[in-house]
Amino acid sequence: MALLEVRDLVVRFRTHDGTIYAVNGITFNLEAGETLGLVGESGCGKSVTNLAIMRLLPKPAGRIERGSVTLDGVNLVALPEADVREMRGRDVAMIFQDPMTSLNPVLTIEEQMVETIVAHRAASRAEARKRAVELLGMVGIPHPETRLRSYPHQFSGGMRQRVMIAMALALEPKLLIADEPTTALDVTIQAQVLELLQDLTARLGTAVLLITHDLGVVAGMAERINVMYAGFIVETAPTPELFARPSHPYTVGLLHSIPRVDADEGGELVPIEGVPPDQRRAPVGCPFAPRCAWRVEACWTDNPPLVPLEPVSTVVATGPGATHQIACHNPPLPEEARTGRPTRPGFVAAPPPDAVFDELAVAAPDLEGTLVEFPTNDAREGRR
Amino acid sequence: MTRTRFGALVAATMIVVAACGGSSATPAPSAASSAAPSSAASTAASTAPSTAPSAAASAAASTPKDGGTLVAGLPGDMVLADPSLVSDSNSSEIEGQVIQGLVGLKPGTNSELVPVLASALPTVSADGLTYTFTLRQGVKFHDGTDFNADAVVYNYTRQLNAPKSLQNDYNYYFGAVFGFGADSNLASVTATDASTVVFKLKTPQSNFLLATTLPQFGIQSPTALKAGDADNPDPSKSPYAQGQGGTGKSMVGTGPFMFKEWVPNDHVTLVKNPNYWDTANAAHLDAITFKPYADQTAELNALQAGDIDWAQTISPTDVKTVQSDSSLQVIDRGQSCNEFHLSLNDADKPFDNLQIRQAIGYALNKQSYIDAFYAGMAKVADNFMPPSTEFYKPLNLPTYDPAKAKSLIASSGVPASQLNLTFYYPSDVSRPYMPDPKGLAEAIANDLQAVGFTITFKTEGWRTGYLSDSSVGKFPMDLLGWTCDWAGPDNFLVTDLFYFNGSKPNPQFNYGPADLKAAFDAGISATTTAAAQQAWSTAQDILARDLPIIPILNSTPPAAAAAYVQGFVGSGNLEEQFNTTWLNK
Amino acid sequence: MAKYIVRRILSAIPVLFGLSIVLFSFIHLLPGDPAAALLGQHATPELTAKIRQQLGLDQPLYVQYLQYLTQLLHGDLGKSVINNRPVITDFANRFPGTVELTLAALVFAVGIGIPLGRFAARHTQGWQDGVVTVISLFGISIPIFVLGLTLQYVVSVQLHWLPTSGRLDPRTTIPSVTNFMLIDTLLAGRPDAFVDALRHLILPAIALGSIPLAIITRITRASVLDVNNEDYVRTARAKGLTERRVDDRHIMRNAWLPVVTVIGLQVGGLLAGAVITETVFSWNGVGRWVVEAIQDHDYFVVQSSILIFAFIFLAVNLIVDIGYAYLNPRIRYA
Amino acid sequence: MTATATPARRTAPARASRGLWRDALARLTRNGPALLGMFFIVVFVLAAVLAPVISPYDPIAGSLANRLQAPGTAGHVLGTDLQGRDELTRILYGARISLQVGVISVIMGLAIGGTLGAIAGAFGGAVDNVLMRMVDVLLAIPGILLAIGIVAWLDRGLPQIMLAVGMTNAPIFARILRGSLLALREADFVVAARSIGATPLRLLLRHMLPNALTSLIVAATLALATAIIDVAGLGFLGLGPPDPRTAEWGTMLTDSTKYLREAPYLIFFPGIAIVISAIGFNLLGDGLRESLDPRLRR
Repeated sequence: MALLEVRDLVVRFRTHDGTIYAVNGITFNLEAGETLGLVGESGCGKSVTNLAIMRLLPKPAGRIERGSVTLDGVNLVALPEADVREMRGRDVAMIFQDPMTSLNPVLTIEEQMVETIVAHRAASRAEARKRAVELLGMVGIPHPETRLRSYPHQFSGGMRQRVMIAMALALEPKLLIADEPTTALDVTIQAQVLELLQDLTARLGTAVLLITHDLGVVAGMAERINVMYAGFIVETAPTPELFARPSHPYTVGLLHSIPRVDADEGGELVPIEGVPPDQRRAPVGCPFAPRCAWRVEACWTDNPPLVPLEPVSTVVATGPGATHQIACHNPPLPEEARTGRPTRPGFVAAPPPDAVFDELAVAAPDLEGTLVEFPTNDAREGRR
Repeated sequence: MTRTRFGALVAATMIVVAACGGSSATPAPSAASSAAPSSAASTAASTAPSTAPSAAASAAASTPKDGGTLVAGLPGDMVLADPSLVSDSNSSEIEGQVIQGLVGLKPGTNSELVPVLASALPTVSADGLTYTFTLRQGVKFHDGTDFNADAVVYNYTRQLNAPKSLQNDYNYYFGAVFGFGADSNLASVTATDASTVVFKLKTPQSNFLLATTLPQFGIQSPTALKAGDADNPDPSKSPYAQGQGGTGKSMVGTGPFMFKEWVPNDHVTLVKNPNYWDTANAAHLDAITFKPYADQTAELNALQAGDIDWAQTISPTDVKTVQSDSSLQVIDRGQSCNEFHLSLNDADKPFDNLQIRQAIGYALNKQSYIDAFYAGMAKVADNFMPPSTEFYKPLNLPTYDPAKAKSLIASSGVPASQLNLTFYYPSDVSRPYMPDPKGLAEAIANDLQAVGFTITFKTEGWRTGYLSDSSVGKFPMDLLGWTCDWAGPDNFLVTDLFYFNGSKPNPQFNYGPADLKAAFDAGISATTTAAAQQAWSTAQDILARDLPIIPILNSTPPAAAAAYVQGFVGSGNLEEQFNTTWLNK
Repeated sequence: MAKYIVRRILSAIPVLFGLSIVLFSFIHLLPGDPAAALLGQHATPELTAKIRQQLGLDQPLYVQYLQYLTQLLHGDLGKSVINNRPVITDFANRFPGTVELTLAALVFAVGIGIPLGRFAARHTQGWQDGVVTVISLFGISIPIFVLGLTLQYVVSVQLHWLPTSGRLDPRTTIPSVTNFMLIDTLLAGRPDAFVDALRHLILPAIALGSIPLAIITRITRASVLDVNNEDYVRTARAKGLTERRVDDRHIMRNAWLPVVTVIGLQVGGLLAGAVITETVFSWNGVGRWVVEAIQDHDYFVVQSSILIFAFIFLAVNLIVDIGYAYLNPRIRYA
Repeated sequence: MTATATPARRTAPARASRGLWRDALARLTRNGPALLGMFFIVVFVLAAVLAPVISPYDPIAGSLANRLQAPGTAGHVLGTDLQGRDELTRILYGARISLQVGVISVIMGLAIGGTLGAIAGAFGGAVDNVLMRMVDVLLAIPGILLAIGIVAWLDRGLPQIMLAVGMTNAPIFARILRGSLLALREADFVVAARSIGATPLRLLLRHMLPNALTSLIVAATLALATAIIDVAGLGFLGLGPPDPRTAEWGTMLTDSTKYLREAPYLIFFPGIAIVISAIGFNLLGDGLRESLDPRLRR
């Protein structure tokens, strides 16, 4: 039994603007000690997946509509709130994208670390404090004794992420969810933090769910990668396999949209045209179809399931030998994957059926004027 | 007593001038036929007088109980704790409980003289220039010092020689009645022995006795006055005038109540004088607290809620409310001692035209104002003074007749451009004779517009601009009235309205024909009632002939009190004593 | 922190300085003879002379201003033209009344506004939020005098539950020590009078506190919702803290900050509102006095009291800013 | 690849033409409270504009014989007032005064505060510093006190009241406009315009002001509510229009407090009128803010 089993997870948000189809039935497993990358563009549902696992979806809009999340054999979806709270921090910990905003600005590092420890262990404050000092030292913060009394704004971004890591690992959780842990950091710091993360989780045997839009980050860290698009997992494979044989047009697109130092002749930059689908509409067909160069007729109407790339007798869900699976009606050929374009002679992407056409209009908010300072609730302030 | 110092300032000079014009040898108090000097040593307020209309008459039915505190609502706060320095009705009302004069008015009346600190009304010399008072003996001030002739002399001399900085702004009434220093009509005040005081006048002055009934001429403890630096040229620096130190330190008189404390803008507390000289008329109440209420609605609210026990004036339109509340009572003051008029400046166009003035007289539906704003507690005026005034007679002034008003305007020949009238009303006040100036102004304007005038409204604050500007004739047309100091024709026709400064008429109206001045002089110096009657009758006829201003009505402002307030005796001049009041609870 | 406080105090000085110039100009730069212009139609020779002398009008303008400033710095605020008393004396007598009323209104507004705002934020989707929104909407839209007169008529006159006006039953006499009725009654050892003073305070405090109550409720609600969306709150929840602890420690500690600022700004509104409230409830305080002074054209009282009001407003905001800095380590340790 | 992008491209122009204002309007029309507010305001404005058409009565002249007719009396839905005038007519004409005073005072405030704020925000630096200290001075004086002072100083009258209420709002407008402009100075599209050589004036008028306008519109709407309340407050303190016949709600209410017991409806109706119109502008102001501010999406 895997440490984390996500089965057919469906998450939707009900808002004034209608229902948002955030996660549309994803399934994956994570073994103890394993590091799994969850990769996709922003808005693809990877962070929602993470919040769903933690049962931290914004209430009351966000709801798990279907599926299960099983941690160590316990279905978290059905768990009472109090038990979920016990689980958080102790069994599953999280690191968020922006260390600048993820620490409470008005509380000292000490208060924030100690409260985590005290919340789950019958430890005295002094013991908790000792542990906090130890942890800060562990993540490489100099003078942990004195720094403990500092406030978050007195740390640099990289240091804050170290603090976050220390806090997350305080209770030696079985699973660490790292949601874009380095996105907000300078490139030079990114590597240090990733290294630290890798080092510590390996030492503690913590499984890691690494959520990122950056293939470069997962490449060095994750043993296995799930590529997500519009609330679906479109490709999953062990890291070397994925990089060697990207097989979903979206994965291909992702790989071609980042500059690579080791670019060979076919590795020129090819942007993915268009924008992700409006998730306020229930998905019809393959969600990537409008942007896909390889699409065929069926892509418009029929959403392909996640299936092994090559026929196998047993699908291996986890580990370095996990089965390479994709969800695609017309996967790019290896040669096409290298160049980033369909090269089959005479192939033309199937035009959309008329009915679907209009639904593609996406209203992006016009952000002009965003900077204007609006009067507060009460422009009248102290008058009168 | 109703006007504050600004308005009254100008009137001051007049009285003296008018008095100086008198030539008769034995002046009689013009307004008080019943007040002939008498040796009968009657005490003030011995019984509730039969002439006093009293809603609290049930008091007589049961025996008064002693004790309790009465909380009384007044329209405003006390100004200074020394009556000689104030001219407003609120200070006078409060200080009148504490400080007594040589003579006073019989409770419930407006002009009946009774001796108070004098053991009898004074003897007057044949030439009307020397008044000799015999004083009561054994009376003590609230600070324990003796009341005697020296104290009387001290008090009068103090005001006679008031510092220059106080003369006009502060010692108004003394200036108005006598004048200051060498210019004063009061030649001397001397003590011939411990209980005899002799006043010598330069010329006869018929209003001498009635005027000295005012609290401004009350006798205060010389010891306390001196100790409290009461004669400081700047009253803000005088602890006495500022009411500091409590009983025996400030406002120290001989009355049934003693001063206790003054929290400016909040309250003045008086307590019972346990050693009052007139034991038969000692106070029943342990204490009275006076609270200022600028707004009559707020005052009635407080009365209904039980915050106060007695309200000096309520809006007549609230009489029904009070009557329907069994825990409250309305106190009807009976006779009116006021008048309310539409002032016209006869020097301004078109008011220089008699037909226009008459047209205005015919245009006003006065009874409708009484019905709307006075709940009927007023009478349409047919004179420039109320009917209870001595020598009053009906004058057959114009009554409501819009058609006649229109034809008078037409025949006046006044061009239409002059029919636009600028009309002033006071914005922030209600007076006993005009409970709702703004509403009255609107109603009057409505009537004037109906006969062809057009109205432009202007307004001023009562205390600051209105009275002073009106009194110097800056307003072409405005609303004003008068509550009597005493009920004599001189107090209304002369002091209030048409006094002369030398030969110049009151600038407020710029009206004063020579025959009117002659009539006034004759009235003030009349030696016999018949002569006075004759002179004042002539004066009234002249006024009726010229209709210089438009009299509107005479009201009887109602007081209200909790039902348990008993024994209170009201009077038309609103200056009532609380020693007879008791609480039936 | 000390540096911050000093900087804040220094920044208030130009404002006070500017205000003194404005108020000085108010009287001295009137066209023509300021004394006559001051008095308008009400000029009498005596009053004009009195004012000319008080103003030192024969001096050059800058000398006049320097004189005015020197007097101010010596605490001399001039004298009332009407009753001749030094402005500072009357102000000192009445000020405690206004402070007592303002504080009571603030306690009412904060004591109810913050829980109400939190309550609404917790039930954004429910009817509860709607009810709170309507309450605060009315709070902002009802003029103080309408609310005051209504409360007075219904609660006091009709129901006899509370007194209509004033600060203490006039039948009770309490020695004036601090002029704070709640304190003086206790000093006098009169718990009954203390209760009476409290009863007098209730309606004016509600009338005056209604607008700040509405504003504080709205700000608290918005602030709690804002903070609720912050990453660190998610962090706190992800750490497995109890909802109560997340609420008290992580949300409220941060949500307080904008609320504190708004409370500071409300003081200006409360002082202004006191002007009307004191008039409605015959409350013996500075507000009523200033209105009377303005109507009486008692310009020295007006000039000085506006200066004092502004000074208080600035001082309170200074205190609030310091409090804000104390609550917010980003400023405290900047 | 170009072919695949076509659908998105084809819809793009339509999207761009909608713009901020149409988006805002669309959001506003979905905002229930704001619509209710607009309804109140429409009623209020119609009352003001159509008062002479709706009512057959004279708002100024009355007849004492007709006074204090209870509401519901034939011909007088809301009864008659102390002078015998139709109360409904007075309320309708009162809307006229309130609208007039409110709008003009807000325009005055915008003119004064807007100019100060625009100059401060456009220039920044020392100019900003000096102007904002001036604004601080005005802000330090409690609003109604400033208004009372101005009316007492300049004498009573509707123009003075408008100026007084306008002055209390001016510093608020100045601050808001300045804040917006300062933020906009650093905004990318302004920096971009500057970098291609737009003149400062063009920058201010073409790029910055239109964007800063949204917040000012919100503030002005809320200020209309405050203005109506403040004008009534001045009326309560006896500083209303000098002509007592003027149908100004605050003065109508205050004058009637003397007759509270006889005719409570004379207090009730103007009170309701004040509160409802203030609620209208408050609701609309809140709604506008929510629709004009794209960040506020709760």
